[in-house]
Amino acid sequence: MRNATRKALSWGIAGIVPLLAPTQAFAEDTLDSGDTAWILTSSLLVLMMTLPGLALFYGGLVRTKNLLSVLMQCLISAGAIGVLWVAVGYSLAFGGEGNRFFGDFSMAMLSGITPDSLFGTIPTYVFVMFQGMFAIITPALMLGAFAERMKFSAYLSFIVLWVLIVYCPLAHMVWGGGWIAQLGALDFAGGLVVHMSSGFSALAAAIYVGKRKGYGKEPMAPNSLPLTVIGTSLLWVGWFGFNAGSALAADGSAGLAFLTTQTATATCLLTWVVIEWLHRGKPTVLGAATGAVAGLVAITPACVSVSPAGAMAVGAGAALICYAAVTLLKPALGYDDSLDVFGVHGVGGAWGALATGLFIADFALDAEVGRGGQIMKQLESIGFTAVYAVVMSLAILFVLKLVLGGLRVDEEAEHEGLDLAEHSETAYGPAN
Amino acid sequence: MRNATRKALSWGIAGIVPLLAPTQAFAEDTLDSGDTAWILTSSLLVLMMTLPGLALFYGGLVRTKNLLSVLMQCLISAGAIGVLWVAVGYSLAFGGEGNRFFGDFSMAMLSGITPDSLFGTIPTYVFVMFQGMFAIITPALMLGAFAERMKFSAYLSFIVLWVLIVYCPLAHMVWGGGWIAQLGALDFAGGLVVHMSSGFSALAAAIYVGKRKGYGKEPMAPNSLPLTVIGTSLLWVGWFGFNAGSALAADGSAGLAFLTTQTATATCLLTWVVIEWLHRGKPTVLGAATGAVAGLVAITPACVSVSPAGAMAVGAGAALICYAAVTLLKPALGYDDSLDVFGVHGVGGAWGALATGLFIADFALDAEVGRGGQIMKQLESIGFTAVYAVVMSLAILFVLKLVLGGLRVDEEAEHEGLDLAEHSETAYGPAN
Amino acid sequence: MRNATRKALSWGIAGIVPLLAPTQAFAEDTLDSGDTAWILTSSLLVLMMTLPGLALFYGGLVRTKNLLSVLMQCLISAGAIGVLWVAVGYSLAFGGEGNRFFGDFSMAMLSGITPDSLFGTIPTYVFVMFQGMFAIITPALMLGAFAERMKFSAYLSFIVLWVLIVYCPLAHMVWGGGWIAQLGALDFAGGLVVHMSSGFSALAAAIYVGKRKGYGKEPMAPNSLPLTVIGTSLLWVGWFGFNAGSALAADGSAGLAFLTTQTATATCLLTWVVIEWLHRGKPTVLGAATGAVAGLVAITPACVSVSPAGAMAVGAGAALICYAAVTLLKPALGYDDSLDVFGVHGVGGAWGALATGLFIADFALDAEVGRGGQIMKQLESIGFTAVYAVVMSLAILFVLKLVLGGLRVDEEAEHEGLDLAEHSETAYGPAN
Amino acid sequence: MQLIEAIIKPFKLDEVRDALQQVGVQGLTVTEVKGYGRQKGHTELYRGAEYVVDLLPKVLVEVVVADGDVERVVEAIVAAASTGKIGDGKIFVHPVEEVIRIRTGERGEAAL
Amino acid sequence: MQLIEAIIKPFKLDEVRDALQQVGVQGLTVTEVKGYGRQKGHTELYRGAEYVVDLLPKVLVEVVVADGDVERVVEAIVAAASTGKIGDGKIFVHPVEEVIRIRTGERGEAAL
Amino acid sequence: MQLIEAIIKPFKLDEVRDALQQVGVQGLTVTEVKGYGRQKGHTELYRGAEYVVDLLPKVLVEVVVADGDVERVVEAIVAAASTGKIGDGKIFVHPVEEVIRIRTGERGEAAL
Ligand SMILES: Nc1ncnc2c1ncn2[C@@H]1O[C@H](COP(=O)(O)OP(=O)(O)O)[C@@H](O)[C@H]1O
Ligand SMILES: Nc1ncnc2c1ncn2[C@@H]1O[C@H](COP(=O)(O)OP(=O)(O)O)[C@@H](O)[C@H]1O
Ligand SMILES: Nc1ncnc2c1ncn2[C@@H]1O[C@H](COP(=O)(O)OP(=O)(O)O)[C@@H](O)[C@H]1O
Repeated sequence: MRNATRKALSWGIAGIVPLLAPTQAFAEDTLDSGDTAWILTSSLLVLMMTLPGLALFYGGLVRTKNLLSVLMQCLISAGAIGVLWVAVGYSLAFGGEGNRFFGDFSMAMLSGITPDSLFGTIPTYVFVMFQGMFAIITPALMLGAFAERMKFSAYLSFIVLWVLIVYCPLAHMVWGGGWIAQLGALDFAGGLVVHMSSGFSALAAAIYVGKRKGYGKEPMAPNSLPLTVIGTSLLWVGWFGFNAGSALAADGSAGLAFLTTQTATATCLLTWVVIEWLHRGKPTVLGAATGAVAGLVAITPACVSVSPAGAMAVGAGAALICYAAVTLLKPALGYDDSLDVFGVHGVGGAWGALATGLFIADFALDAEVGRGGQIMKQLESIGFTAVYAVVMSLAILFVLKLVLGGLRVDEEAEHEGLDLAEHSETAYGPAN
Repeated sequence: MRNATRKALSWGIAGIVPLLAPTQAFAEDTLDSGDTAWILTSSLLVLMMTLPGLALFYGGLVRTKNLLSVLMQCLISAGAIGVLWVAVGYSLAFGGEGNRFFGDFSMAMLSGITPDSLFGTIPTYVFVMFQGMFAIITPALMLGAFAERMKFSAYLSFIVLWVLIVYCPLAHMVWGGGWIAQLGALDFAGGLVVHMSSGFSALAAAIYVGKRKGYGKEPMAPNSLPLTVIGTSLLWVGWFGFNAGSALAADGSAGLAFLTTQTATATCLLTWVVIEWLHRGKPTVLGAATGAVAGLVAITPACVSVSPAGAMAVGAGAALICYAAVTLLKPALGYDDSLDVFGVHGVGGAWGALATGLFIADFALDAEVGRGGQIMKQLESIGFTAVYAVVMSLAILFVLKLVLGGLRVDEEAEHEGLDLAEHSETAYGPAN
Repeated sequence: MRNATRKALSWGIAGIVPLLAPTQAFAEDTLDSGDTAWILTSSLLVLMMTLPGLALFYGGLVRTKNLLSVLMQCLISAGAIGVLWVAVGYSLAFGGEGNRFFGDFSMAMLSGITPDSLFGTIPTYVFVMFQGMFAIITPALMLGAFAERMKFSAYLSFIVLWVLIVYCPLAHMVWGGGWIAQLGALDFAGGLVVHMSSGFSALAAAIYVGKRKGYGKEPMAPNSLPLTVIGTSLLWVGWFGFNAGSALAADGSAGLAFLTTQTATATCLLTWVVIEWLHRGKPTVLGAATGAVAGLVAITPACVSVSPAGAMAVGAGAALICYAAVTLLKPALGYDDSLDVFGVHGVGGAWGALATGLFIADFALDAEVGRGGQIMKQLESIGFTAVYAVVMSLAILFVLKLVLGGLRVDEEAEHEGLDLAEHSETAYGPAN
Repeated sequence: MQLIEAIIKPFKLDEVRDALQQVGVQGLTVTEVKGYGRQKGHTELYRGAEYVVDLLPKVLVEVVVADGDVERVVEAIVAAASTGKIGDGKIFVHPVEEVIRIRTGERGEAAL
Repeated sequence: MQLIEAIIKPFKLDEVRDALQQVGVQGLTVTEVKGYGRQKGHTELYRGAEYVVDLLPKVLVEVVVADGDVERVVEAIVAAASTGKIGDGKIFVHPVEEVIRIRTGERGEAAL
Repeated sequence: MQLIEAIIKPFKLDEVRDALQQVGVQGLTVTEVKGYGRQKGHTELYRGAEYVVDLLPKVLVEVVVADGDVERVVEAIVAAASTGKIGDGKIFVHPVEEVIRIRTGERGEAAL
């Protein structure tokens, strides 16, 4: 873990630290081709999580008539946020050295960065891309909550504003040296910034947009579990880039993150299947897939802070808590979070952020802070993220509803399906 | 090939060698970020071989009503064996320095390994994960043999016991410094440990479990060759991690393994297609896919021991031999190995292990042993693996049949399909 | 960008340079494990672009009855060209130091290359494989033009001859130190060698082979846009290996290539969707997918020569020009390029090669040549490639038509579909 | 006995089935079909090429009932399947000569 | 001539076809349908949500035969398709006024 | 009124529909079916195992027309669907007792 300490510092993990200005390489920094190789790889893995990972995971779960609309919403996130990130997003998240809440426009269009610029031991361009792939998947995670009913124009406007107003500031607070970094709350790879932010925003959006017509009456079974399993698999594979890549190096820290990610995910999958088997009599494929994703979400903030045994605890806990959220809480409260974004990402992300404190290993614990202290910091960051995400998302949606004259397609289009109504296409052609 | 020699030694390739204790780094070892980057990548590639690779390869070949059951069996291997490996599997395979047949529990829960531990030039955690992904795919390979009829509970129990009793000991004997390593038989990336072990066990299981109802009478055409082609492709792509990753370094040895893997696979695919074209009048997609996998299997043990021309010989031979096994031997003997696990992995793995001796290149040959001597060592290890796998698998299945009251679902469930009967799900929802 | 200059030189980028003999390592060259890790990874990514990327991208667009034939044509390219490349292709492209038009047979069967040979900082075997994956995908790109009607035997013969006569010579001219390299035209990752060559050849072949029966009368809607989206996604993910891997190092140059690739692609996707929305009233999934691929094609030659803003210009331009080619030019001229290989790869590749000159960044511009001079060089190489590809492809097809007694299946087979007629298989089994 | 064939909009299937259950129908058979009629189809768009699709998804419900029940069943279907918009579908009534229950060999109304 | 419609369990299709061939039937048409009846459906489970599926997969076999053959054909179907369990299905017999072979224009029994 | 059922080759559907439109038919219903008859099936090959497929894809077109139109419609279908090769299909004509338009409740020929 040679590099891990410095990495940890630059990611704002160990309390108030001298902040790293992303455009200026440390005097002693030189490019490490191994670290660079791994982060190049990690970056494309995180893109693969969205395309085709998330697209298929969600795409398989909606009804056939809305399948393409889900794929399209993932594609457009890669397109629109891909451009936005280079234009201003990166600067808003990682610029503005010393700002507590958001960055600035000093690096708009990546101004000042050249192919020779380094961020730690990797080219800054590579860091920009790695982070950019996070910015692409995070808003796309939300689409599962209001799937099968939101207008494409509303979705596109929503994610653009959401990245500017919710995502970039949160990334700045946690990873760009803002107040959560200074506080010393731990969020290695995005339990707060990615999963809680999207999960809580998604819940707000699902409720604000309203239920699907026929929800609770008509059956809305998945159109293709094989697609969902492919998606789950590629999310899992890609997540090693997400978590172990967040070490920004190919070192012991990355190795630890890889191991805890795999272990928590396997444990959560297994636990979910067992719970379901006991509770409902049958172990299901969708249960296994959901368990895998819940495990991946939960370990994300904790992946360099826990031991192998700790990873098992994080995973098993995620299975219990997310299973309860999805199968008990949602029906009890009656909201229509179509694909359980809140139950998996919101709840799983919050659990992971808390578990980072609960199960923190000795090697990761700041002795001065102590486990109890760390837990308090985690809780503070969790509470803030939940409130910030919900309030800002509702504000954006409120404005958009006024401007666009409504967020959802009309009833006939919902019947017909978004694929035809919004995109003039159908997923499958005639049989011959 | 700077590192290759030392690697070769530590993998027990060149006869009786001073064995490497996995928990202790060599005095001179330091972390190499490039090697680490490659093995991190290789590890996730090997996971991708199972999920979604193998899941789709097999999933496409069964009937629609059993498609999910195949996906589920792959998912649960990642879950259950994923946990088991960290808990005790790694220790059973790579612990117990000096033991001839199996490891010990000294590294249960990875005790004694820290993020700073090195295995050669990579973090030990990364080695643990790379090996763990092998332990996940190997039992899953077997499911093709008894697909469409085995109970989920029986499958799950079987693979857990099989990994403990068959896989970990074999891995110890070959890669953990056991007697096959000491003998000097070559098995670089798992012709014996992975493919022969699973292929021969699968044959035993297929016969012990019995044929599918209607086998040989009803048509049992693949439900989706496109899924099978996606699976084949991802197996191929991932196999570079499997084989070239087994160099445990990003060096000339990895380059050689990559090249021989690609060359043998291409040759085997092409040869299979040509044989089929000549023999049956049509070149088929399933033939091409099967040829690719047979080539990948056969080159696995040989991938750093042969020249490019040798790789072509390995691949062409695999096509001939596996084609005969699948299209002539199976119908002649009449067993129901649903998806030809024996014909491809058992036969292909044995051929590859033999071919490692037959076509060994000068640069890999131990002059004192000689080609003839190497072939004898290969034959000894092949014979042992076949017998060990079959005997142990039958023993496990015998016990499980008693304990679980049968290994297969009842006739009605087989009619209805395992998806509904065992998992209460169907692969595809209604068309609209 | 430490290594970039030398790399640029060895790839013939900066005018007439002392050429690198691939079999001889530079005196000062030593293996870099990080660079090697990245090119190993890149090589498998480029294979993934063909299998399953391109196979699914194209496979989803044909009618169900021809789906397998597309998958088969991709599989056989990996098989046949995979063997051919090792046998003679590499030598024809990268042998023959000093030859202006083609290599020689001096490295047939990779003679003279050992696991210790280096090419720059990576094993020569790895370079051979990286380039071999390019040779596999390039001919497969063409199949979209004459899909749904060409005989399998004709296709297989065509691509083998085409690789020998068109691809290897072009690769030699551009990357092997031939006259285009000496001229100083820029083609970093294959705008000319890969995309223009295949795109223009494809146009010639589509016209020469003739239209599909019923073209323009019967609807020929895609059989599965989800497959096409998976294919698009994996092409995108894999293209980072294609472009950033072409740096042959994990350095700033690779980082730049990664960033421009992502940025151009995102911009092109977004622009295409917007154009379609304005022009036809609906943003479509197939539009987004096509836009992504067009962006990837266009940035390929330019990816280390432009700034982030330049990448946006390349991407936006590609959207405009390829959209026009596909939706206006094709119907106007009436040729049946089934899946728009010309409109996307031919036109997009030519645009990218030109744009490399138009938008070249200061850091990449040879001051002595100047932007205007560079543009002239680009135009010269574009013109040559277009003419060479078309003439040679027609010559090959003319001969094959004589030898094989026709290039397309008979009318009944076209009705029945190529899957059954040519491969005796159907994509999907019965529903239960 | 008579066979009632109802071609309805797919999303009305659940309501129709409920309505039929309420008037005592105990069995029915459903087929996915495509219908062409006065109802306007839609246009699909693939890389600029427009395909007009005027064969629209419909569901065919078949019920065999005793002669005396026909009117009641038809009315139940009309009530449940009607939206008042073009394309609601048709009901065709055919004569049936014989009905056999495969399991028991019963014939006639007893077999329904 | 009469049209015999048999709704059977999907896995019985091969046996029914063989039986029909044996009684001299030379042509038939098969449709995948879903049936609702006395047979109990199954429950599917998706993230804890239960969907009761009571439209079960069935296969509809249609054969047009000469009047004199009806009884023999019906009996053959009953024998082949019966398992004795609920859900074996029904046979409906309808009148047919005319049959035309498209290829030749032949009419009546000659067209079968 | 009568129900005309035409079982045709799938690729003839467009032509048949055009022909029907030309003789004034304003509505029809289409089902994907599989047919067994004199037409030879094909063989599929999976890892050396041969499957003979003799249930071939066909399309079933159903049109209800007024009694007086039957002959004209049948002729139009025969003309459009015929290729002269075995397997062109059959047309069956059935009596229909009643037709109801769901949207309006209209009955009889007015409902067509
Ligand atoms: N003459 C006909 N024969 C068979 N089916 C018909 C006929 N006319 C209409 N249909 C079926 O009824 C459906 C609805 O008919 P349409 O003319 O669109 O609207 P409406 O039912 O409101 O008159 C069609 O899609 C078709 O399936
Ligand atoms: N009145 C009916 N009209 C049309 N189809 C029917 C009718 N009753 C039953 N069926 C069909 O027959 C199938 C079997 O009927 P069911 O009541 O389940 O068992 P059984 O045939 O043993 O009486 C049903 O699934 C349905 O497809
Ligand atoms: N007796 C029958 N009852 C129902 N359908 C039939 C019958 N005979 C033929 N068919 C249908 O007609 C189709 C064509 O019949 P076939 O004997 O192959 O050729 P042809 O129509 O030229 O005589 C069959 O595939 C089947 O769908």
